[in-house]
Amino acid sequence: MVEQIPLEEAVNIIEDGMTVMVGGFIGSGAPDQILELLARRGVKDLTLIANDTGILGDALSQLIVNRCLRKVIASHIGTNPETGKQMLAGELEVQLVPQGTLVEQIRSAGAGLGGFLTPTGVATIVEEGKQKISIDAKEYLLELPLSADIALLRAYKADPAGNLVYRRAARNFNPVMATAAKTVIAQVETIVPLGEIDPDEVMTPGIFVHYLVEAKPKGVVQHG
Amino acid sequence: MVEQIPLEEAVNIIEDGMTVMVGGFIGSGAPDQILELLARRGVKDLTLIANDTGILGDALSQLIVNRCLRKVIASHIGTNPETGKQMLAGELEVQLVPQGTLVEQIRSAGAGLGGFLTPTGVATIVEEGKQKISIDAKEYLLELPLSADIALLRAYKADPAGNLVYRRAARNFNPVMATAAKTVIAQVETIVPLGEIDPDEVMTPGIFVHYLVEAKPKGVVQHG
Amino acid sequence: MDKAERMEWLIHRVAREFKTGDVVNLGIGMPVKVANALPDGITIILQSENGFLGLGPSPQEGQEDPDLVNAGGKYSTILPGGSCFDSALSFTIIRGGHVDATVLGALQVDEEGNLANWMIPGKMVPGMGGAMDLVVGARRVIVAMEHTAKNGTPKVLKKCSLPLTAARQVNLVVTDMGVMEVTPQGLVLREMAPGVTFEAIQAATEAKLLLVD
Amino acid sequence: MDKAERMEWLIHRVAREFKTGDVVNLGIGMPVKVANALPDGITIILQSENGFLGLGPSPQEGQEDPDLVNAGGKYSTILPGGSCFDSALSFTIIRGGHVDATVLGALQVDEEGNLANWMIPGKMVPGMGGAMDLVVGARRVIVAMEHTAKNGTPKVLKKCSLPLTAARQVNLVVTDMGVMEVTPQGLVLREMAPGVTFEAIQAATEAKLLLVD
Repeated sequence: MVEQIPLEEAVNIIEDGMTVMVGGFIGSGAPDQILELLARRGVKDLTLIANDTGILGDALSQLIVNRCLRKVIASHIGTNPETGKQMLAGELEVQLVPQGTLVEQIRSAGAGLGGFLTPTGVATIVEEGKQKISIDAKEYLLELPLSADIALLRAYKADPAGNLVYRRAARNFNPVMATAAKTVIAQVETIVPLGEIDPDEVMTPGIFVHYLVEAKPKGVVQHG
Repeated sequence: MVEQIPLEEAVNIIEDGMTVMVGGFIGSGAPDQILELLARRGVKDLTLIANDTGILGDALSQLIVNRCLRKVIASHIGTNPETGKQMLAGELEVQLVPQGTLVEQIRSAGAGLGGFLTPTGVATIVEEGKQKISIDAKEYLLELPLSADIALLRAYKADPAGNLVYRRAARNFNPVMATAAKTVIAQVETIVPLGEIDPDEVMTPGIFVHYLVEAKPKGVVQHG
Repeated sequence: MDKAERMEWLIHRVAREFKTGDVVNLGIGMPVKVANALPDGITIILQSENGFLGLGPSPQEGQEDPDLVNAGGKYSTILPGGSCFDSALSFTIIRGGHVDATVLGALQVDEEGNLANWMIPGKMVPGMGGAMDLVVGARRVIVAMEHTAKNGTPKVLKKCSLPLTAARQVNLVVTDMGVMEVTPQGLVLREMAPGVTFEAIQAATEAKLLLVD
Repeated sequence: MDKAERMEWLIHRVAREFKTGDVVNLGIGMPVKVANALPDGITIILQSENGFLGLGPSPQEGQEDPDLVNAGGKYSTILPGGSCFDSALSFTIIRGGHVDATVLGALQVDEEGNLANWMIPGKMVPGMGGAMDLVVGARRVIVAMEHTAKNGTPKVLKKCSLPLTAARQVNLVVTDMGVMEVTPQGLVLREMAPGVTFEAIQAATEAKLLLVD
């Protein structure tokens, strides 16, 4: 069942020590209002699963700057130098994962699979500690599912059933993360009446979503 | 590059002995005009990969009735008794696969994965001959990718770039099969001008599609 | 009660297993009738494994949409708030634990929660369709069936003899004679249909039925 | 030619590797400039790994769409016929062999086709992003880079010393000095930038450059 809640209440659902997936790609499609308030409130020891750690100055980056995290699992941290700084200083654990592997690990958890075989990372340091399996003389890494306590998403519009529609490149990791967390909270720009979203237009079915927060994004911080 | 071709030309692309994926679910979303002409032309020794073998009397079922197939890989053949009859008589090889495993095997091929671990089929005859892998004390079957020479799809509308939009439950296996065949042929009800399909509305990006055939479906045959 | 009344009882009994908001997949045939027997005030979300949520009632004649059939291939409708998707997402929903309950028929079910409902070797081999994924993935697996086969032989067994659909996944067995829960101790009889005695249901059951609180 | 002219040569040289309809993913930085250097009459489809096909030029000021940035986080546009999708489909496209070519920069590349472009241990660890998937999945992998490092040391090596992005996946190396193809025999020099001699390019290269027809 989907509940519409205010921003403050959404942020209070996230507890110290939780594993949190955050949708978005270098800020695009990230639930910025939730992230900003979360960083301001000063949550602690989160494990973050996200494509990246944002751009210094944007909402996601503040979680790193405010030292809310214990661990980061991401494909890229180059757009937020603070992450690399804390990592090299031994203050933050960072696990770098190929982007295609990361999204597939999340999908695997959401889809009830035990893992998958990917050629990505073979003969690189990514293969360390992983089982290698050969199929038809080609080597693959066995990658395992990745789930979370919370998924924080951003969508363009929603209906009271929790159905989500994303816009353009803001979709990225959001629909996959919606499937792989115990509790799914979506920041949406607008909530339209039931029946206004055509069934074929839905990108995340409402059954995946637990809480909707109506809040406009503040916009994208440009990198570089 | 996408080419718009007449029905007859599309059917001629399919050669005896090929492996052909066919979208649709008990006829819904099946490329009926292509299938009907293909069965009429009398192609031979195909391996069919599809959810089912249609309903006796519909387009897909005619491939079985006309003995165009050497082998069927499907999740369900109960709606076309002719398939079971030929199977029990030893005239047609039938491999039954759980529906979720079937679609995931096709996706695996399309996504460049070497396979995946599923709990489905463990402790059943589906596990015969398959590698079992335990992750966190839970058993999974390693299922391998499934690709084809040809995918025959049906979509509601397309644009000249080959972008496809499906309607309602006619989507089913179509978008996944679009990713997993060397040559993808889509029967579409209508081709609209470039730019008329919004990028967010696209369900199968045009890069997956090789040939478009504009032809209205004849409608669904009801089962039972 | 006559046979028809007992089947009605069965369907209504299964329908009482849900709470509002539950995502439910109903198998073809008798299980699908459960949707019309929900208690007042209970609204569930029906999933159709061919690719949509919000399965509604059959359309009125002349209102059929050829692109909207259910997993049994019958014309269907979709309710406001429903959504359509491809088979990959449909089985993400099913296998990923996002379906709260599935109701299926059975050829055999046993006291360990094993289920056989997809083939009789050399005779009936329709295929498993989505059943194996549903039984493995749904949070609760409810078997709804006639208590015995047409010839009167038990279908609730100590051990299934037909090829399994899945092992140890069934949670509840509801028949026209009663309601049995699969527990680590075995099959616990939770309820009997009106007029059915313990002796009668036990006599029609190969497995030992336990009576505990 | 001065340095700027040689870089221009490089970019135009890479741009000649495509035919109309090719699906191409261009890495951040210099590779992305290839899109503006295509020969007349050649149209390619650019893929952006954050989730769309049909990447267009940068938007005019005031026309930026906050929901439309490229994989480098820059405002972008989408051309007619373009499509948007999630990261799972984006990497189905990339890893599944549906990208005809990818152009990436490199820290090091070697005569076996090994590539290192994502980290310098203890110093620069931005992460691999989508590069490992692109290099494994694209049908052709083209490295586009300056021939030597800023301090003049070779980047085209016998064997990469930095952590690899992928093993044996590079097909073509295009630098401001020339074009080298990775073959089972080693690096075959296919072309030299105007004014570059074989002696000059070999001197700037650790790997042995082969001259065959």
